[in-house]
Amino acid sequence: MMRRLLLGILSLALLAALSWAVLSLPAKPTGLTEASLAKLPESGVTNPVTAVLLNYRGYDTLLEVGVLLLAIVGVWSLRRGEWPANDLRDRPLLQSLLRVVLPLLMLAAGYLLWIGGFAPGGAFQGGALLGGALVLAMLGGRGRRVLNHERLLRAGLVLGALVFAAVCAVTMLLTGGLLQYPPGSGGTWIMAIESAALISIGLTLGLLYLGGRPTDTTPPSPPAHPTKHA
Amino acid sequence: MTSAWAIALLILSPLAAAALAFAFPGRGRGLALGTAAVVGAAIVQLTRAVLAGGVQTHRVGGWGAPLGIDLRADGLALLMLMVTAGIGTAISLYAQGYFRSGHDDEAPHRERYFWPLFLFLWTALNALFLSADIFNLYVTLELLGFAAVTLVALAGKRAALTAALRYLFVSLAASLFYLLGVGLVYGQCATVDLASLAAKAQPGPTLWVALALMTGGLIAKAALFPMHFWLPPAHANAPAPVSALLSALVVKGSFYILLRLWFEAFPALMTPGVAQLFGGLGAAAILWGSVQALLQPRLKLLIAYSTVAQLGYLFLLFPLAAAREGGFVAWSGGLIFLGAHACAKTAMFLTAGNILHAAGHDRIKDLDGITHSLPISAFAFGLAGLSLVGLPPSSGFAGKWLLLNSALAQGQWVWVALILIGSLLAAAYVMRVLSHAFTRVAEPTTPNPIPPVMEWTALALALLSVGLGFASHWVAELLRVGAPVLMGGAAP
Amino acid sequence: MMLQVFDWILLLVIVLLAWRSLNDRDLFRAVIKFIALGLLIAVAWVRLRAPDVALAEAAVGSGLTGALILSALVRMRRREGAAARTQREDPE
Amino acid sequence: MPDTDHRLYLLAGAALFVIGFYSLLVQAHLLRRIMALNVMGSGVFLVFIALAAQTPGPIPDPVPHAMVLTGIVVSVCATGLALALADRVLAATGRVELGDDEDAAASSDATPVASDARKEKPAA
Repeated sequence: MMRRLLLGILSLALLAALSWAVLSLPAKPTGLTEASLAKLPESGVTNPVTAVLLNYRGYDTLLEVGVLLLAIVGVWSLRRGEWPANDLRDRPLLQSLLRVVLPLLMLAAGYLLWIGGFAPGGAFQGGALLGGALVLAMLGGRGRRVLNHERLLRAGLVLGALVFAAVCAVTMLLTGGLLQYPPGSGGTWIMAIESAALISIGLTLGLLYLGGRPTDTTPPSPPAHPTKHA
Repeated sequence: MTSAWAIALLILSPLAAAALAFAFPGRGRGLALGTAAVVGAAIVQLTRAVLAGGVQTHRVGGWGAPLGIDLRADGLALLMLMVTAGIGTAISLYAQGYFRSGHDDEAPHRERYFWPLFLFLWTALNALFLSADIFNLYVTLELLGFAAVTLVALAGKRAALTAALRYLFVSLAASLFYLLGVGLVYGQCATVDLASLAAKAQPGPTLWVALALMTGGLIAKAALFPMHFWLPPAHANAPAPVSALLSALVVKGSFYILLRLWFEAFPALMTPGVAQLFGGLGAAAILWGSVQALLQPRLKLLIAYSTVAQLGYLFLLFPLAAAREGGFVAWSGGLIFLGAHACAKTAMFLTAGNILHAAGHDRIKDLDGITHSLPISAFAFGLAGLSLVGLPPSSGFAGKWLLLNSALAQGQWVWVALILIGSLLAAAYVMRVLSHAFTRVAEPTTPNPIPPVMEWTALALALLSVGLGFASHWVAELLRVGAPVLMGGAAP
Repeated sequence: MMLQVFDWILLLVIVLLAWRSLNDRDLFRAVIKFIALGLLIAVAWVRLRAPDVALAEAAVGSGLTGALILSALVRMRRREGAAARTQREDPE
Repeated sequence: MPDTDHRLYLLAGAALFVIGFYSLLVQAHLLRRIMALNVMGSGVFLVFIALAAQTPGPIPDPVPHAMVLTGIVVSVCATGLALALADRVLAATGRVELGDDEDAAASSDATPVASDARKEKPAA
């Protein structure tokens, strides 16, 4: 109880300091809006956020794709994955729904990737949809073939990081600068990185849900018969 | 190879190797050794460029700060890269022997995941040391933290898992403190570039709070007293090569960012009070860590507490190097000590791993006669201890000597006394181990055989820790390139 | 004016929900509130003219993180149940 | 954008950060702690985005937006990693909390799991 009180006081002090700090910020911070917009025509995309993510500060994103890969390597090193407990395999209606929804989600992921160049969207949002589709597929007991193909999964997971690193190396060769795209071709390079990243992000997010490496991920035999008689 | 290529390769090669080591399990060791070669060559090239032409800056994407991200190699960054490369190479050699000589069924699994995680750690460290952008540093910190935590958990035992999870919580919360600070700095100064911040930063409520948040987070990650509580269990229960990486390099990543923040980006906020506060925490760390080290029953815990203590010395750099008079002496002394400690600590943890595998335990009181069965390891431990205590001609001595000189020149007697007391305490806990190790026993037990490479790498690092002492002049010259203006160093 | 009132209410609910989602006694309800919190924060992103972030928050921040935590909760309950059963068999 | 008071959002961000931090310190359950870290993160992101909305110009500053996108992805990775680790801890100790006492004295070798199976009293 004493501890809680102490920590409560500490937290209130922290809150006071933070409030003081944010209220002392300039009312109109300069930011980098102007600079971002000024260079937008050279960036190869028209969505400023995508321009920051994959051009101005593309190097952050390289490391971020590394973080995603590292997370899945870490999770795989920790435990074996488990198939979702409440799977929907014995629900025919949901199954047929999934047959429609899954392709639609994948299509939507591709769409988000494509419009990311000039409107809200991009590889991360698209990858999240792809990951969601993968989660639904797992819940429906689908995608077993893919999930048991460990080599394929590993290849898909590292694709984003490797393509990104390769683009870094190629730009070094072409312009002598890391991620410095040759003039006028930014859009193409960005699309190449994003397409590879989309697959890796989608797989990573979906496989995080599995919570471990997919060895022995054959789903437990459908629980229907024993439980019905019990 | 241009210096731009060198910078690019320092980041891209370990990253690509990490991805490949995951995609092709079983190729890990080859990839790590290949990375060591590429990174080594890049560092040689970059050092030449820095010594000849001063600080090397690479503008990623060609934009330049503040819109883009700058990568920068100065003397300090190069020293850190070198230490990392040396230890990374040693671990690349040591790890396979370590994972294959253990007697548990999970060892192949551990080895398979060790390599990509280790290479990610190396990527994160190289990226961290080269970054000149405080948001980019946040990303490298996360990369570093994830890799470090997972490597600790790789040991698989209950104590290691609990320690890893606690470490993860501390690390994540600390990262968020740091990130909030970055947000406030950006709101105030409209840039996250270290170099441009120095010109724009004026003391005010926002920056004080921002810097306090970032410093708090980094202190927790660097395990400075009193935020050291997570370190001993994590470092003592990790696999030996991982313990070495964590104690030698990972905690120093956060310390490095603290140096960059206070000495380069916000020298305007570096008041004497702040400097003395850091020094005070460092002093408490030295005393508390050393006493704890004396009390530990297990060798790995002793070494881990010794890390808590030795990190304290690094923070003495704040009160001593912030002075214009003799500041650079303390700066170079502290950083040479950092290198000395990194090599010595690696040697010690590797030795402890050898003892664990050979004797099956690391209880200090049962180490009698270990010299008989592991002569090379015992010798390595002794040499590393020499450098840790700071006896000549080791690099530990060179570092402490410079720190002492600076403190004497500035008349800061408290720190003089503290450095000496800390050395005596270090001598005491090193002797505690050695006195057992060198005790002769009538019937030495036959230990499990361990691969020779495990002993020789430990010895190599111990020798490096001593031998670096002879290169301390050269290191100081290197450190002069791009040294902070605060201490009258040459501005780039 | 209307929008200012909306902001006040939105932020008040966000802060309260954040508190409840971390301190609700019932862990399941806490998780549900946590997911709802993510959705409301996505609304805040829209108010702050950050549609890119709103999309990511709804999909990742609330959706996927929520799903991860929910499935972890189910898994933990199962494990705890198993652990509790073995403990009851212990004489201690 | 005159009809949004950004200071309100900044303060709400600070509040979320502190609520998350306080809960991280006082809550013992691992899931709650993981959620607390996420709430802290949301607070930080709120500060970033509110700052971006304040800058002059036709659109909000895209740089903090991109930073927050990075942050969100890092957060979900952290959550996934933390959950996997928490599950291992639960499997090894039978507890969904981190004990305060066990590490200092813990010997790394062969402590039987059963000796640590005592559980803390459930809170009412």
